[in-house]
Amino acid sequence: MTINPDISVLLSSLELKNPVMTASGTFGYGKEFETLFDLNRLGAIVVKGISLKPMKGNPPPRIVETPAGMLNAIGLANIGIEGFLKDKLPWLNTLNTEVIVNIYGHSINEYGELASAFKGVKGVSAIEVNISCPNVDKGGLVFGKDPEMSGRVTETVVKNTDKPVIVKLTPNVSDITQLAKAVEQAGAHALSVINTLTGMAVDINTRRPRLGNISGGLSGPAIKPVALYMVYQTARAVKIPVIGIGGILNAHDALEFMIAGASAVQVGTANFINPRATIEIIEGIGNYCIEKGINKIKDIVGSLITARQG
Amino acid sequence: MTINPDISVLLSSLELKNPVMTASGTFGYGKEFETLFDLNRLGAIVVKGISLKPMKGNPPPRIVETPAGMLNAIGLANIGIEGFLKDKLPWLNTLNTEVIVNIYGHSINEYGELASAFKGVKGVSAIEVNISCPNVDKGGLVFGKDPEMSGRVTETVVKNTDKPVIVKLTPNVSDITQLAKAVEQAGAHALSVINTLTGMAVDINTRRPRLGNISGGLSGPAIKPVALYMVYQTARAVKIPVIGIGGILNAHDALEFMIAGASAVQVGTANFINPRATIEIIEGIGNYCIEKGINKIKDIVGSLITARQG
Amino acid sequence: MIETYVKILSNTCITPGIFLLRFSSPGLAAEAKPGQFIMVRVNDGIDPCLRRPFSISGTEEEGVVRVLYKVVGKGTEILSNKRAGDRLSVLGPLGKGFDITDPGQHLFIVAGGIGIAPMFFLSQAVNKKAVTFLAGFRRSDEIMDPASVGIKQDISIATDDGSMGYHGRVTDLLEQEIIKQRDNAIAIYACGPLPMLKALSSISNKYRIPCKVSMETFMACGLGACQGCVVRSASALDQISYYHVCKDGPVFDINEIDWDNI
Amino acid sequence: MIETYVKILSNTCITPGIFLLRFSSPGLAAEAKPGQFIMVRVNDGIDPCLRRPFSISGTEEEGVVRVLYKVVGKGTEILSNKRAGDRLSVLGPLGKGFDITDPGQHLFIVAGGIGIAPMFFLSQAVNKKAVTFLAGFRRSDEIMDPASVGIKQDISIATDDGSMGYHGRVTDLLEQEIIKQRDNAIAIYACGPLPMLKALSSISNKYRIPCKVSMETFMACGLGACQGCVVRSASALDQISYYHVCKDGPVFDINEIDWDNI
Ligand SMILES: Cc1cc2nc3c(=O)[nH]c(=O)nc-3n(C[C@H](O)[C@H](O)[C@H](O)COP(=O)(O)OP(=O)(O)OC[C@H]3O[C@@H](n4cnc5c(N)ncnc54)[C@H](O)[C@@H]3O)c2cc1C
Ligand SMILES: Cc1cc2nc3c(=O)[nH]c(=O)nc-3n(C[C@H](O)[C@H](O)[C@H](O)COP(=O)(O)OP(=O)(O)OC[C@H]3O[C@@H](n4cnc5c(N)ncnc54)[C@H](O)[C@@H]3O)c2cc1C
Ligand SMILES: Cc1cc2nc3c(=O)[nH]c(=O)nc-3n(C[C@H](O)[C@H](O)[C@H](O)COP(=O)(O)O)c2cc1C
Ligand SMILES: Cc1cc2nc3c(=O)[nH]c(=O)nc-3n(C[C@H](O)[C@H](O)[C@H](O)COP(=O)(O)O)c2cc1C
Ligand code: FES
Ligand code: FES
Repeated sequence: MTINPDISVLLSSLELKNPVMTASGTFGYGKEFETLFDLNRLGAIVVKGISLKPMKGNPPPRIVETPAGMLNAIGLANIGIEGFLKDKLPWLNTLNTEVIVNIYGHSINEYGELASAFKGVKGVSAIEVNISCPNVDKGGLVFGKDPEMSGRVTETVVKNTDKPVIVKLTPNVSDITQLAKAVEQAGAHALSVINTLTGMAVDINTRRPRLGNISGGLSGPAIKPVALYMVYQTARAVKIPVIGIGGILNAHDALEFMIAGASAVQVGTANFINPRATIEIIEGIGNYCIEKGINKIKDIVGSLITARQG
Repeated sequence: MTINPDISVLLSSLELKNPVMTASGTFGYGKEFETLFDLNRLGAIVVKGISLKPMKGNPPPRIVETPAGMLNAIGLANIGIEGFLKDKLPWLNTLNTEVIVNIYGHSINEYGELASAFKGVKGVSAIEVNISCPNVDKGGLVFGKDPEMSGRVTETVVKNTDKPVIVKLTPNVSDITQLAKAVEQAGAHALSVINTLTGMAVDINTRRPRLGNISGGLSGPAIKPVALYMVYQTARAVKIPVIGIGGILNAHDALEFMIAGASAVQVGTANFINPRATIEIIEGIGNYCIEKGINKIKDIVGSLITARQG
Repeated sequence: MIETYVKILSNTCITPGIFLLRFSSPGLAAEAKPGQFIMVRVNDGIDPCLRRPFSISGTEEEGVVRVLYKVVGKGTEILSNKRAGDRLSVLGPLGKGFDITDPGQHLFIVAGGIGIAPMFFLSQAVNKKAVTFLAGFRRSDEIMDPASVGIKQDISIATDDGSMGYHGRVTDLLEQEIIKQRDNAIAIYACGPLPMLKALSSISNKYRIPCKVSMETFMACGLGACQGCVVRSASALDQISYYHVCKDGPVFDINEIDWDNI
Repeated sequence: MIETYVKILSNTCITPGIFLLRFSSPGLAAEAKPGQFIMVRVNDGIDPCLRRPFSISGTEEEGVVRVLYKVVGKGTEILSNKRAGDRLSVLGPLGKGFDITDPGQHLFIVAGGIGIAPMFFLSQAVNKKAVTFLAGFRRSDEIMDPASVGIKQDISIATDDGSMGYHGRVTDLLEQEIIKQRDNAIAIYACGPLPMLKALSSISNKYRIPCKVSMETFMACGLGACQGCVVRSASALDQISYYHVCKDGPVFDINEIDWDNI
């Protein structure tokens, strides 16, 4: 029996003490959860998407619950890079966990500027490039659905940073592996799979959309099967590590992603349902290793057996 | 107050007494539900996808439950066109409701042959062309994701039939409106939106996929927001009627689809959860009309108000 | 602020569709201020999956917390079926409450419908003489009596149908009462449906009376993390900006909110 | 076959993790045959959303139906929390049961674990003398006593750990018993886990004894409509073909199933 399994993981040059991160936009800037558990236990904190200038976001309502999930149309409301560096990062730097910054630009240039702005900035361990937000009019999704443009954004960010670059892919495409390969070729060090699926909800009494933005991004347990399949496909299509995201509520879900090919996972909507979800997942992964006699969690990554039984 | 609302709908030349149909593959050939309610009350029955030759389908397990939904990888198991015409259609013809035949071919030719085989066949009111099944190796999805090929399949079916042609689209694409427009231009009389989303599930104990086919199609309430958005987009992109499908459990759900632009709806997974779902939806739609003083259900189709409030 | 499982002490229907939930949480009770709220997970599954926000409606000795809620949908329906002894995960106290250090010489507490929930806690906490508590309901059978939740406080009732108390809207009743108190320094603290708050905005402006209101929006986190719960702020020059109800509120000065674009 | 809401009469734990559910449905009770099953909706919501299949474990006078079930996951967990008086939607009876017209001169009923559920109904229905009922369990504390479900029937017990009855597998016990009955025409009816059924397949072939088994697969509809519940049939020439457990079964002749590719 394995008493002390090694659950650390390596994402390109970035080592995490465990494979569990918070997903961008669902954990604020970390401080919001400060009193609820020891944030130092997290593999990494991925902060809310940051743009060059502060963004106010979409008109309300911005969220609506759906079966086993939720739609959000926040519209990337955020305090901008200056605000982040001044007001958020110093506190984040007092923590003993990796901080990954999620960036969002309106043009390839803006992505470049954002990357440059974090060059040499202490306490930022990696850049996650959001080219897949479905909730903003211009920019994001235009890049995100097109392999060539996705590659160009990636290239620009890689060129302008000294940190590992993680590119976050949209699931709203015909073939996510094409995106993945283009982004890999452009120099990305890892992929985050997936961002939200586009969806909507209607109020049958007012006959209006339930979101101010009409459509929004679907997240939560409902999307888990879709996310899992995309992670499985992506992990087989590229050599760089894949971070699994989508509907992860507990260790069981996280392990499904890792077996399907994810080197690490991010937990999003679950933070709202159970703010201690990440911690329970970290513990659950450890217990699974102990139970199954697994010495290193790395060994289960992509270990799915697809040969026909019998 | 409207006492007797008119809930009949028109799909091209096909008039349905109400907008509620059963979705292909979830209602067998109708007879399976015979003792559970009066099938004559249905707007239409869409039968299980039929191919030229009988198909055995995928190895088990073929279904697995997921959060607020299910994955299926049936693999289009069906009795083939001969079996259908001989063993199933005569009984269906004793019913007083429309019968829509869902067809699936391995090549454009096969789609043409299938369409021809139903030419002049009494008691088949329309053809629904499945170019979007994610659970078969060859064929289906290759056509279904490509606008040009989808158009060619449609053209062939239209040329070879005397019945209204409904084309069923896959949601697993970057832009469903491109498919919709190509298929409309090719002569389709209506669109069914959506088929299932591709997904998977993993057994963390055996480290095997939970489906014999590895991946499967996600259906049920979980996919409703995605389906609704695709119906909304499609209905605005084409002039032909759109049939809304995806996670409809009750009249509330059905009305969301109709307000977003669906001229009619199909009920799938809900038949397993509540075999009387279709009947309750028909009743619920009628009651909604009475409550809201709507004389004709047609009036609410696409009536979504998207202008900013205030 | 804590997240903890609590044990339900009682969960009883006090008027049709309205329930009083009592549970023990000394930590929460000690920290809670009137106007603050908690996020409740109504079951362990995912149907529904998000927590539901509820105001703290009062505290009792020995760390008991009271929540007064109306059954309006799936989440509150499930909650209403809980029994004494059942466990519940609660997160709180959250948000900024009413400032009770000096709410003005004479305080008007104005509540509409289930909006009375936080106001019971407020009236319990301000503990001062110069308080007028006005509550509006649609019909007499919807009235929530303070005694039924264990609070000693006189309340003036207004009903839309006139079946009890003042016949008309609570804001009309308020206006009458304000005129009587014209000579005192007055403040209004309120919670209720949107039309009531909009009417209060006019009254507050007309009589230049400071007014604080508690707002409701859809919430996912309750912590200021998701940015989901915004209301438009009344900012100059048509510049759009938003408050987060969970973090900046739920209690706002009535002039901070853009009532025309809500 | 009907779909109906029934009222739970009782739902009690009979051994750890095993519950006996009793509800009233004269229609179902009248129609039900041993080996048939029902699809139960364990809640009104969507978590879980599919119905769960359960064998009918017996009927009582006045239209009472019995279901014996083991808590293994979310659905059965929710079911186990139901109380007398709660409503439940059931659909059935479904599938083809055991042929009880003439199961052979001497009938062996063989059950493994919770597979005993339909066999109680069978033993109640065959109502003949020449029956040997063998049941295997892992440990003595998992044994389900016929008396606990209101059935009078002697049962020979086998336990994997030897804590009661025969020490070993129920199929080994069966083989011993078969040898004793060598001179009689024998039939075996069985329900239990896959390894037990596979072992029975060997025994059935070895001694050329006809054997019927009840199978389990995942089911969505239970009606033959979804094609989800297949098992591979033992067909000649490596030709793959499938049975639908819900419609063609759940009871099959043991030779109909391809035990090597299950
Ligand atoms: C800070 C705050 C404090 C609150 N305090 C109380 C309280 O003390 N007592 C009480 O009874 N209710 C209170 N509410 C409202 C309560 O949160 C909702 O009634 C509850 O979440 C509804 O859940 P449900 O699942 O039953 O309804 P759902 O099925 O989710 O919805 C039913 C109906 O209620 C509306 N609704 C749902 N959630 C909200 C929300 N967050 N804000 C506004 N409308 C909503 C929906 O639009 C829908 O029309 C408060 C809300 C907030 C934001
Ligand atoms: C025809 C038929 C008759 C049955 N009769 C009985 C009975 O009388 N008493 C009884 O206790 N159980 C019976 N079962 C099994 C029962 O249906 C499952 O145990 C139940 O559906 C599990 O639901 P759950 O939500 O608790 O478990 P889940 O959370 O869905 O799953 C828990 C575990 O059980 C397994 N499982 C779930 N459903 C099935 C299934 N349909 N077949 C095989 N394995 C499954 C899963 O793989 C998983 O490992 C029967 C099954 C069939 C097909
Ligand atoms: C409220 C909310 C805000 C989000 N904001 C961002 C964001 O700013 N940048 C980003 O890349 N993803 C954002 N996401 C997407 C999540 O990071 C994640 O990819 C998605 O929610 C799926 O994971 P989940 O199902 O675990 O929530 C947001 C999601 C939610 C629910
Ligand atoms: C078990 C099963 C079998 C299906 N078989 C078919 C099929 O043969 N042809 C087809 O066009 N769609 C098929 N579908 C898709 C449904 O018709 C429908 O498009 C989908 O399930 C979404 O609707 P729902 O969420 O209401 O189930 C099948 C779905 C399920 C669940
Ligand atoms: S509810 Fe998440 S920020 Fe307010
Ligand atoms: S469970 Fe649907 S066909 Fe058997």
